[in-house]
Amino acid sequence: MSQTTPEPVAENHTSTKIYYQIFAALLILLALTVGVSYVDLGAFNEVIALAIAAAKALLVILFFMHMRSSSRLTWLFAAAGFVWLGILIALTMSDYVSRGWMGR
Amino acid sequence: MAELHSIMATPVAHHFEDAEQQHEANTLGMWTFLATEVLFFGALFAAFYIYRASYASTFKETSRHLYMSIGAVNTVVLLTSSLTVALAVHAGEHRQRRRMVRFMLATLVLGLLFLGFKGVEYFLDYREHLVPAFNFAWEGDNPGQAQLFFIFYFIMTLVHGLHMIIGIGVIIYLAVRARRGHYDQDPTAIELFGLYWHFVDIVWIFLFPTLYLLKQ
Amino acid sequence: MSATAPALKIREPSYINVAYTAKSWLLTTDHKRIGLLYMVAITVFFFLGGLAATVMRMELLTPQGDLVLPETYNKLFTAHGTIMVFFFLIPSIPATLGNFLVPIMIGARDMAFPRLNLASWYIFMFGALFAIIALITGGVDTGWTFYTPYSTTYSTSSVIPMAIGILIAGFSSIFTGLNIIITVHKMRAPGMTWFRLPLFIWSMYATSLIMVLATPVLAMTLLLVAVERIFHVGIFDPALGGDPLLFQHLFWFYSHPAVYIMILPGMAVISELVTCFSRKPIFGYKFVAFSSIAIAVFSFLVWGHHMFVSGQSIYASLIFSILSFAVAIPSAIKVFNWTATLYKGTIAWDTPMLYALGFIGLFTIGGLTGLFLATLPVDVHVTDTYFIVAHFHYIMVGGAVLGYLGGIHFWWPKITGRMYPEWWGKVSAITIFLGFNLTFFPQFIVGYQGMPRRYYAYAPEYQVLNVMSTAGASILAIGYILPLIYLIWSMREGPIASDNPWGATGLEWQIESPPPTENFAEIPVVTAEPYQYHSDGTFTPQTSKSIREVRQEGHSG
Amino acid sequence: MQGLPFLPDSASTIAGRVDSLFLVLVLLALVFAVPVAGLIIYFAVKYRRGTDVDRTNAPNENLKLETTWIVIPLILSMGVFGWGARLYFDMFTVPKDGMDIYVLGRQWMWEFKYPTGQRELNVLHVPVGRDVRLTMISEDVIHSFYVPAFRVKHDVLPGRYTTAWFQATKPGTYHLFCAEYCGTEHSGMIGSVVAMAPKDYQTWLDQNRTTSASVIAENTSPSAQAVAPQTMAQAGAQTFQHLGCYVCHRPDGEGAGPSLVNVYGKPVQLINGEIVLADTNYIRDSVIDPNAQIVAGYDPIMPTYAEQISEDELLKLVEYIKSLGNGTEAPPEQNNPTSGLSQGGGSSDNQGSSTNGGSGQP
Ligand code: HEA
Ligand code: HEA
Ligand code: HEC
Ligand code: CUA
Ligand SMILES: [Cu+2]
Repeated sequence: MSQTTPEPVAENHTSTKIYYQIFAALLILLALTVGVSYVDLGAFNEVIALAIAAAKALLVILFFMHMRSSSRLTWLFAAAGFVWLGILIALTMSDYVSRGWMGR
Repeated sequence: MAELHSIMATPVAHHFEDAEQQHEANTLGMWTFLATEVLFFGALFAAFYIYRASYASTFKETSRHLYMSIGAVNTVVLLTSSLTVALAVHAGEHRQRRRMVRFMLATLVLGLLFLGFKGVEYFLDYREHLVPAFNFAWEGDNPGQAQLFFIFYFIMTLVHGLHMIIGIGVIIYLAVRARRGHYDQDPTAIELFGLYWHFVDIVWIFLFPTLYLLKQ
Repeated sequence: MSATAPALKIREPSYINVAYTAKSWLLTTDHKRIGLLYMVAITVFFFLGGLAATVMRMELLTPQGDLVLPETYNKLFTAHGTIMVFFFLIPSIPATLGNFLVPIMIGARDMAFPRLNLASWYIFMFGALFAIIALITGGVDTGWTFYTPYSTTYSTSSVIPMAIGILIAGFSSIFTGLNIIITVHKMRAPGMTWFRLPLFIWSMYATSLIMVLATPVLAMTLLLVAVERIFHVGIFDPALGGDPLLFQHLFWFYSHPAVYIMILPGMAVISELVTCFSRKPIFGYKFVAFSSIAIAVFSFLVWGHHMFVSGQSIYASLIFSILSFAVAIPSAIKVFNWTATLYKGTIAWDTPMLYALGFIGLFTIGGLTGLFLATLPVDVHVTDTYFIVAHFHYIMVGGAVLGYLGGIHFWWPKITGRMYPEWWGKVSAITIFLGFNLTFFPQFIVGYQGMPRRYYAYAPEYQVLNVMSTAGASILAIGYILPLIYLIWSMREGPIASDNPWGATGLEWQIESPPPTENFAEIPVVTAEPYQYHSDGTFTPQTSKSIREVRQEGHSG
Repeated sequence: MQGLPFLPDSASTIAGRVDSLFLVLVLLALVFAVPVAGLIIYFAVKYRRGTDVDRTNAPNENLKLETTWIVIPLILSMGVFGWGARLYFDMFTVPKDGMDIYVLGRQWMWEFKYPTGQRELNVLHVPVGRDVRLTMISEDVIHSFYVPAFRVKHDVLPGRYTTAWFQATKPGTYHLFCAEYCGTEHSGMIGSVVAMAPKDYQTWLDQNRTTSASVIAENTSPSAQAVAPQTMAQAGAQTFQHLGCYVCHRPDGEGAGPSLVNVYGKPVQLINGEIVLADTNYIRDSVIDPNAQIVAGYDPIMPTYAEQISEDELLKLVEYIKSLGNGTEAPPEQNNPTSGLSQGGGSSDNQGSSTNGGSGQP
């Protein structure tokens, strides 16, 4: 994000290594999530699948999208979208889960 | 995206003080746009999960009718394209024009590959009478709920696919200009495209388990 | 308006007379010109919406439905609501005054993304085109809320073009918001720290947050409505497993925050007016500033208060109710601080100030009746009655529209280089205030008595109050037509305005009227807090050196 | 409170309570609005330009003041919230021992069905002094049942029962409005509620004792016409027969499905371990979407009836299954085939009555 000044070209190999490592991690997580989907864990299937997806997204954001080296402000902006989505889901769900509570 | 144009002009636009201000404004602008996109897709996810909570059994059944293998392969394709975009951005930052263009072309190919697989999958879905409003037929229980699943499946993947198509259009444009050396001085445009493309990838990272995997 | 601009008192070409061709307007990336493009568009829409309201009020003069057919009436209030909300009020202040003022107030030459800014206007007009197509092809009869399954399955009117039009216009609003956010973050002049920002900027920033984070949800929701309607598949239709309440959740997730998109910019204007015309710094700057942000954030937590009798779980209703009370607090902070600002001021009764004082009073009434609605049992009785209609007109017309008009008058000399006729300004401000109250106060009463909204015929006992309301509306109409006439007149004939006719402190007043295209020859150095009005009648502008001095230094140095 | 001219008729047990809360809110609004408006005018006049008043030491901030005007409104509004929440609970807690009336909304008319078999359009007769429970459903779009004099309003949804209740306190005829916009004749979807002294109500009931075969035949299939049933439960029993429910649901529980005797209002153990209450919506869902919730110990073999059953028949089934609650057949009612359909209401053109906009109508 803040690399406006060009860096020396020589650093090339070391600095792209991380991308390949992250890529490998993403593939492993993918294999893991597909594997887990064959096992019946009840409600945990959902939790695990979404947790793995979140982990993958986090890796992409942190490393591919350079969030790791970004300003606090960028963090805030990136987080805002997800926090607000959380509000949407949580408050809507609050209606659905509690509808049956009072014997309609 | 409309702003890419002004970014491409290497000299600092008249209203900016210096290149750094311009660069920061551009990246922050892209992040803001992505926050919007999160909620754009988010509305779909929210609606989907609410129906999924109510019709869990039907949705699990319907999920089994999707081609998980194609979905998984496509995930690999998209993750790889994310890697190539990241490498293209990296090359751009290091002022390596040829390398950058090569990785952009790789991304382009991978993007097209994704759409190709998706097309095949849609065709298979069509053959199995899973396309609501066109030929939907459901043997099992609760055809209404099953159809609901497929409506969401198609809307979500189509909106995602539309983002892919836009991305592919942009990368073709960028690649042509990059070859001519337009971004040798200031690769911000490539960087912004990278952010966009990674985001589209992230959407798929969530779509894949949401649609294909929650079948137990 | 370009071709007619006479030789104003211009030291160098102003943004208006740098070029006169239509092309120079339609392809401009100058934020000031784009602001004016918006102003023309939304003025047309305001009068269109007003025209619909006029016919509605005439129909409601008598209890029987005798003037128009019921389906026509339904199309009228839908046209009125959608036009007023999506094509007038939401773009009103942000896209006109916001566009014009945000860069200048923070000492920038333009928005961060000028082309995107122009694109926003075209997107807006493109969406408006769809809306007009919807109106021409028979209109829409769903109400501005598009409740399912009526809108998706049962209505036979042009729902799809209208939904698409609003969806498209929504993206215009997203891009405007994005532009403002980035501009405020990245384009501030040296010395323009966050706490030196005029409160106008704080409010516009909060507004933009809502635009960016809420509008996409509306876009997706309307897309789903269109899909359901086009393909006859169930998404919200219970016959096919859908849930109509889910639509309401998604719709109000946008539309409640959207009401703050409408009022926050009004508050933005009022903070400027109250300080300038009391010649005093704002009372409690930080509280007013942060209350804008608080409103923006809280606004996302209360949407369910539109669904208290919808079949929503009562526990969810409790949560939404208590949060609705909470969101009132930041608004209360603003009202009290404005009032305290008047204390020991030197108050000038100029037209903009009349609007500002009217705003505070009417917004307070509208807001306090909002609390009635947030109170669960009272809402059960009055929801979907004229009490609601009165509540939101008090805020949207008495608040937002008055704020907009006040702002237009205040910055008119800056925008056009001409003064409006002060006497007519006062007359119309007072006319609007009186006509407004006569129109909408009776609706509180008739609402509590139980008259449902969206009724084209009603029970006879409600007639007296409805006649009052219609009478008020005709006064109101005169009040709106007057400024239209004299403002247009003043563009050619009005007295020439000085650079700073009000003696205000903001950066926009330290440059020429109308400003040159680049706003500032040199980026100004901000040296003072906003609103440094002193009790001896003097004031300290936000930049210590006039721009001309800066420019001269630049030349000699 | 009756004396205040701008308040509408107040004719239910909660109406007065809503009014008190409303008036307190009016008071509260005045407490804030009057000082704000008063101070604005006072300051604007006193400190207007040109007056010679003391303007020295004008404050620009005052933390104490800010805290005060944050905390006081917060406390007051929380008080109002609490009061409102209590009353809201009372308004939404359906009394256990009320009398049931079923409400069907459709574009653009109201149909009321009494368990005893009477059926009316756009007019609802109720006794004074008894809790009346409404179980409401729409055949098409969302409507809203609104009686201003009772301060009662609740949306009537398609696809799901909603409930409302009231207890009338004063005999009279009151407005009934549809408050949720529902299309062209939304403002014609009106009628009246006639609250009667219990004795008059009984007389009315007897006079309108159901029910001519012709009326029933509108909504039931031909086979039901043979014997004209009287009560809703009996009509429901017939539907139960001819849809074949009895094959699996036998009172002794020997069929493929559980016995429906004593099911209503009791908790049901589901196969996934959940325990749900067998309320009206549960029964409705069991017929429309049987596999959503499977009773523990049974196979998911029950077919869906979504395509074959109307909302009207469903209500009768619900009433029938309710009537099995005490373990016996519904008490036989006397057959009295006078006209059961009393037309009425303010709307002149109810074209809606001949067409059925219903979604599940065969
Ligand atoms: C600009 C638009 C705008 C604004 C700013 C508001 C502001 C508020 N609104 Fe309003 N509202 C609408 C526009 C707006 N509303 C519209 C259009 C509808 C109808 C939509 C439709 O159905 O078509 C609606 C409907 C609506 C409902 C749903 C009614 C129903 O349909 O049943 C509710 C319920 O809670 C509500 C509440 C509030 C509250 C609590 C505020 C608060 O933000 C108000 C805060 C302000 C104050 C409180 C005044 C100042 C404070 C003081 C002077 C101090 C005293 C304060 C205290 C004691 C706390 N509004
Ligand atoms: C910004 C928002 C806004 C504004 C400014 C207004 C302005 C007005 N509104 Fe509107 N109103 C809404 C937003 C707004 N409204 C919304 C959202 C609804 C809900 C819709 C729904 O239910 O779906 C609504 C509903 C609504 C109703 C309820 C309809 C019903 O439920 O049946 C009524 C009834 O009186 C009404 C009246 C008015 C009046 C008299 C004005 C006046 O202030 C208007 C005065 C203006 C004029 C009178 C214009 C003067 C011009 C002319 C007379 C024509 C001359 C023409 C040319 C020169 C071209 N409005
Ligand atoms: C083919 C057999 C069959 C038919 C026909 C049938 N049911 Fe069922 N029903 C079942 C079974 C098995 C269950 C328990 C499993 C379940 O919940 O789906 C059940 C459950 C129910 C329940 C929930 C009972 C409880 O104990 O919670 C209700 C209510 C019900 N049925 C009503 C009906 C009605 C009304 C009809 C006719 C319109 C009908 N059923 C027709 C087999 C049947
Ligand atoms: Cu039914 Cu309005
Ligand atoms: Cu709201």
